[in-house]
Amino acid sequence: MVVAKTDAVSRENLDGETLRAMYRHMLRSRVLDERMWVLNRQGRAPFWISGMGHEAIQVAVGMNMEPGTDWLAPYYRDLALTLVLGMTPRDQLLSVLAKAEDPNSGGRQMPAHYGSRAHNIISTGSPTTTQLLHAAGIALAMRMRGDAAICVTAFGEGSTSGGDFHEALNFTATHKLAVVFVVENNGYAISVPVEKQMATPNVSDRAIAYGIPGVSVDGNDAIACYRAARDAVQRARSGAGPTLLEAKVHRLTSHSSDDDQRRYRSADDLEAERLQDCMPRFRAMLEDLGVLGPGDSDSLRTELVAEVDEATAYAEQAADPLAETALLHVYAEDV
Amino acid sequence: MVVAKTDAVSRENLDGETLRAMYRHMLRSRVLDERMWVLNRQGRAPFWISGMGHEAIQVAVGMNMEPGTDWLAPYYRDLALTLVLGMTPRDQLLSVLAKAEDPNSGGRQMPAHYGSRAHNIISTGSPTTTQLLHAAGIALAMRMRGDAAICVTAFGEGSTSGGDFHEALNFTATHKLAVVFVVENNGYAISVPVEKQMATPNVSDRAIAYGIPGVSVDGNDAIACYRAARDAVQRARSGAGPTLLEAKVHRLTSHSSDDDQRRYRSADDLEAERLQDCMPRFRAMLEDLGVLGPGDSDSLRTELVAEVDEATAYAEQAADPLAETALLHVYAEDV
Amino acid sequence: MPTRSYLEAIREGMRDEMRRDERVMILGEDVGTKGGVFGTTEGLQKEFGEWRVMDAPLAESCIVGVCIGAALYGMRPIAEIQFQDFIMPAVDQIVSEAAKMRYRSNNHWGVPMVLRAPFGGGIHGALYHSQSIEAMFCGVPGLKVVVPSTPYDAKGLLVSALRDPDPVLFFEHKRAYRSVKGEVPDEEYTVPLGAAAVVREGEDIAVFTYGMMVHAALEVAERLAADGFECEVVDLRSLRPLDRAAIIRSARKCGKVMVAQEPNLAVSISSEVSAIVAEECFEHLDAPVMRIGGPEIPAMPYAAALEEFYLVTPDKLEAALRKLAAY
Amino acid sequence: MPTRSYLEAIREGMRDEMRRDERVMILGEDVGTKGGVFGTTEGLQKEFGEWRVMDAPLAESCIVGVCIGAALYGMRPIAEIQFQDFIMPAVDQIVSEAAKMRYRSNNHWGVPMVLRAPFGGGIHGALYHSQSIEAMFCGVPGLKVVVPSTPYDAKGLLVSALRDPDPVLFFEHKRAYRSVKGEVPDEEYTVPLGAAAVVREGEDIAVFTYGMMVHAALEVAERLAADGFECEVVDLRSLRPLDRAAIIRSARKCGKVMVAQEPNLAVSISSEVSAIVAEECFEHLDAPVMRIGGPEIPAMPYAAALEEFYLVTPDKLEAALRKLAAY
Ligand SMILES: Cc1ncc(C[n+]2csc(CCOP(=O)(O)OP(=O)(O)O)c2C)c(N)n1
Ligand SMILES: Cc1ncc(C[n+]2csc(CCOP(=O)(O)OP(=O)(O)O)c2C)c(N)n1
Ligand SMILES: [Mg+2]
Ligand SMILES: [Mg+2]
Repeated sequence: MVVAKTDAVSRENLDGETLRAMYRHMLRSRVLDERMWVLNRQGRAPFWISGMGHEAIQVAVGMNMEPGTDWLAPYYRDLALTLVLGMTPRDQLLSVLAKAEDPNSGGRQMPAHYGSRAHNIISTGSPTTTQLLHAAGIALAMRMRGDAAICVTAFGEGSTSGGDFHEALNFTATHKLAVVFVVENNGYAISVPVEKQMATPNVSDRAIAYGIPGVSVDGNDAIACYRAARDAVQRARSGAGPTLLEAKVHRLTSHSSDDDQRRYRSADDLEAERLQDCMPRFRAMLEDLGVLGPGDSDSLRTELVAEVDEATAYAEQAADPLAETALLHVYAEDV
Repeated sequence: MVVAKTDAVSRENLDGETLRAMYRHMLRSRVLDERMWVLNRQGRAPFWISGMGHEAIQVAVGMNMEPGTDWLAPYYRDLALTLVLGMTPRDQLLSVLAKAEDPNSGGRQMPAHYGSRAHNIISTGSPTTTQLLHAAGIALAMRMRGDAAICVTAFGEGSTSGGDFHEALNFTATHKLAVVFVVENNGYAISVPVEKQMATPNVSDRAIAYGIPGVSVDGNDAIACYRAARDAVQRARSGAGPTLLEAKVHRLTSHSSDDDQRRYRSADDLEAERLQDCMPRFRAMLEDLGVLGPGDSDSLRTELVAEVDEATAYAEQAADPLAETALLHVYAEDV
Repeated sequence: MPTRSYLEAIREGMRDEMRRDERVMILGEDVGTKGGVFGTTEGLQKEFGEWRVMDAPLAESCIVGVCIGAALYGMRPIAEIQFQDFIMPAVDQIVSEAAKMRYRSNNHWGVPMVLRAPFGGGIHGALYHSQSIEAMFCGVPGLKVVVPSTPYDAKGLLVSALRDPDPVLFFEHKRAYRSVKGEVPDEEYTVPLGAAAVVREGEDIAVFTYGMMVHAALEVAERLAADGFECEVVDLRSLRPLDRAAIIRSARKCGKVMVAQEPNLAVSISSEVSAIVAEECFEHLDAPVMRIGGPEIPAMPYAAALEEFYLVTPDKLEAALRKLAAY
Repeated sequence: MPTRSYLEAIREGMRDEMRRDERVMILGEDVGTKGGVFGTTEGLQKEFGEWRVMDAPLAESCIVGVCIGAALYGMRPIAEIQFQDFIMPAVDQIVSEAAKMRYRSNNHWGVPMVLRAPFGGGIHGALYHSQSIEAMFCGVPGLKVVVPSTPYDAKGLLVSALRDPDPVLFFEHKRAYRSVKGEVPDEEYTVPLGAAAVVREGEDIAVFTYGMMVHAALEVAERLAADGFECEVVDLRSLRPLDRAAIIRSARKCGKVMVAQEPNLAVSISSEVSAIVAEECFEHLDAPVMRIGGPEIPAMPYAAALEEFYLVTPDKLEAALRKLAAY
């Protein structure tokens, strides 16, 4: 329904430039993500874990953050979010190929374990949910320093079953800290469906326990995501405290390159979710609105593929870490 | 207001016998608790941590449980609850004096670390909140065995800040397990007031996050406690799942014999709370109702003091554990 | 005897005990439909149902705490932790609760629970899917810790663990799952907890090790045998309690001792074995007690060259043993 | 020099650094109005306010995780854990996060955090208020672990820890708080991390120990001196990293080594010290490397007789040393 969409957009008074930027960010992440899978299937990258299907909420959140001021404690699906904040396809390709130049970890961590000092993206490990408490501590420090900055942290719905989720929401709510908790709810923790993880229909219902707003949004509706993200970020920045923002998304791939979701999910389910993919939906809307002209999207893709090609070529010839460097940086003294 | 009370009572159709039993349990615990403090001040017991002010909810819960069938995962304030379930003043005096015969731990643990195989009271250590997950596991096993039993677990409001609280409520709610979570909210975690622990006015607000009922009750109103406890126990037994039952109580003593709450609380506060003590209030009500005749309460106290005297004498002459027994029972093979 | 992989042996151990004893149950992430991320529990939910093989929420403290409670009520739970690295959130339940329950209750309560978790590196698992953190638990009274290196031991030790009245941490080297095969009898059998195994006899150097390193040690022992040095290879198998008698026997017999392990050396199994030898075999030693293990870095990095650098390869072990032999 | 108790020295260390560096803050249970359950932070909230000295909710993972985040943003947080026993819920944040942050980020991020906690027994604290669980962290690369035994070292090491760019676990023996007094200069000074201290010179037996046991060792050393045996008492002070050079020096010098500690021996500091000596001092040893510590039971029980049984008293230490001297 074009009209409704137009209304939605005008209500947010989003200009064409912003909308095009959102689409570009989403498509850029998708194109890069597709490349990661190709490299994995070709045996050039032993592992990949994807953000496909999660792009809309990530881009919406990222575009409402202030790069250089705001901080991010991400998780492994946040490829698009890291790109919006300024990391590049080259950075992430260096990581997936475990190169010395990889700004995330110098090839020490698995791919998609994001981190970039230059972009206020803290280093993330594999244990889930721990980063929520880091976000709480960052926001506490921002408050103590009097900085008008906020911290975003993202995680899956499965992670909301862990104790650190509770401790982080409780602490930030008690002290009204500037954190936006972004749940990318794709309905599965690897193979475990959400009904086996929790009793409530929405993860956002958990917010009531902390006296903070909980918002659920259709993660395939880029505009709805943008609105919800903007409100949560504004609320945090205004000093009103944290928000639990849930985006209902689809995991368009298996959990990771080590998983095959066809073993625990029906073909129909998977097909149904693919049809709701946020990308073509947003594209169609922008074309309806005339924000994207005929062919714009394809030429944009061509441009982004070229960027990723160039970055892939660069990453492939980049140097591997030297064996002895494994001993470095256990402590600062090693520097 | 006698009438209101009468109504309340008749609404619960509690007969005089039940009411007298409740009062007796509460007074018995209070008398024993007072003795523990005396022993501590006399230097005969190095440590005591009290349940004074928490008796009404504990007795209400205990009287709604089925001894021998239902299970309890208690915490250190649950003196009255252990007595209702069949432990005796002698048992607890043996513990406070660290005697070999102590059924809780043979003098190995601090006093008030309750446990009794004979009464389905699991052994509790000092780390807070861990027992909530044990209760979840017990209820899971009850469900798998098809036993019509329930498990009660009690803890302070401070413990609801810990991750295990969240994980236990989430798990039991997801599988509709027969657990009653009893929060004895006395407003303090040692010296930390509840406002510094959480943002919501009621701990029971946390229940919404798990899609289970949360109930708050005046812990100084024995009848209200009885009603709420009965409903929660019935709900669990019926297979409808867990309830988060919060009783707002007062900690009528310092946190423990190692603490002095006058250092962090005003004399007025302490006095105000003492005036709301559940014991005299319940006594007055029962006397208004004629359930207790003139002098009944005093003669009951005399009787209970005599019991505690006798138990104290027994415990004091009981044998201390032998040094070498410290090596026993690390593993079953040691038996 | 039929041949089984290490993983199959573990699965059969669970399956046989679940058939034999209806108190045995499994709680863990993805253990149900998916059959575990490595396939260890494949088919078990189909056979035993959704309650006895239950998918847990993503909460390790919950998995272990719930299993402790179920054990107190009379079940024989298996808590599966997806990777040993992710035991950390459950350390309080393991160390403060499971390990101390019998002692603190003066023997009135016990926790017959088995905690299973895959450990070890060399599979491009990087910092958090390659660790060997067993040392953290081997100093904790009240716990038992076992690490099988063969399919036969894997099944036999798992069955013993499931019948043990106390908590047993059962660690499975993930690199062994499909690469290590061996004979496993169809008939019921057990391997006792607490007993090391001399897997190769020798008189020159006693090599104490466990897990995948046992296979490296056997390979290297043959290389040295070619030059007339006979290594006695001892698979510790049980890391708590350690088999003191077996350690002392082989150390005294050989007079030279090498303790080899995958993780870093500081405050580890290798430290304790070395300390036992230093205290009990002083008059029999012909050389310093030597140790070899991973470097003192947090864990195995991802890049192939870095991972390789971390691992004690047969060549590195051989070099260390030749140095000791030459002492 | 003014005399201070161990507790006062720690409080002054925090206070002086908080005055010097506004990035220093304290987060812990009851650290505010109450000033901590032992009084260690008494008066600090009054001086520095409710944000820099913040009462935490009853959630140890929160305390440590929040301090890690604050450290990443540029603060110098002190995470106070009320008793070392209650670190367990925070082990994931300590071992998986704080310890690995610098390494996993290839030196882009670090966690300058100090975790303070009282440990040790002999105060009727029973199973969960008496433990010494430091060994659990001494094998973890990325962490530093220190245990002062005197007021001078307590303040000097704490100041060093607060200025260190990496996570330091600072463990305080609770029995020392008021019982141990000593001179502490008013002027600013530091004691370096990673360095042991020879607190008594001797040629006959090297005694390696830490915490309250240092005082027992010094007392016993005088008893033996009366009979002509001179013990060299080494206060390890830094448990990670261990001061290998100092250990090797004293061990080689004396030829006889006793490692004494309060907790049980298996896979502990004593194991690592013994292993270092066994590997590095073989040709200098005149006797087996001996160890003495607590029994292999979960922790110190409550009843006086049981607690006494657990503790390594000066008499027990003396007996062990005389046995070693006679070897
Ligand atoms: C503490 C911990 N336990 C287990 C794992 C293994 N693991 C990795 S991702 C994952 C599922 C996460 O599900 P969710 O939080 O919903 O995120 P999603 O992958 O669906 O985006 C699990 C169990 C882990 N990384 N950390
Ligand atoms: C994991 C853990 N951390 C800290 C403590 C120390 N401690 C004992 S009781 C207590 C406060 C508990 O408050 P609350 O849960 O409200 O129970 P209350 O004592 O008020 O009844 C604390 C911090 C502990 N026992 N366990
Ligand atoms: Mg998910
Ligand atoms: Mg309280």
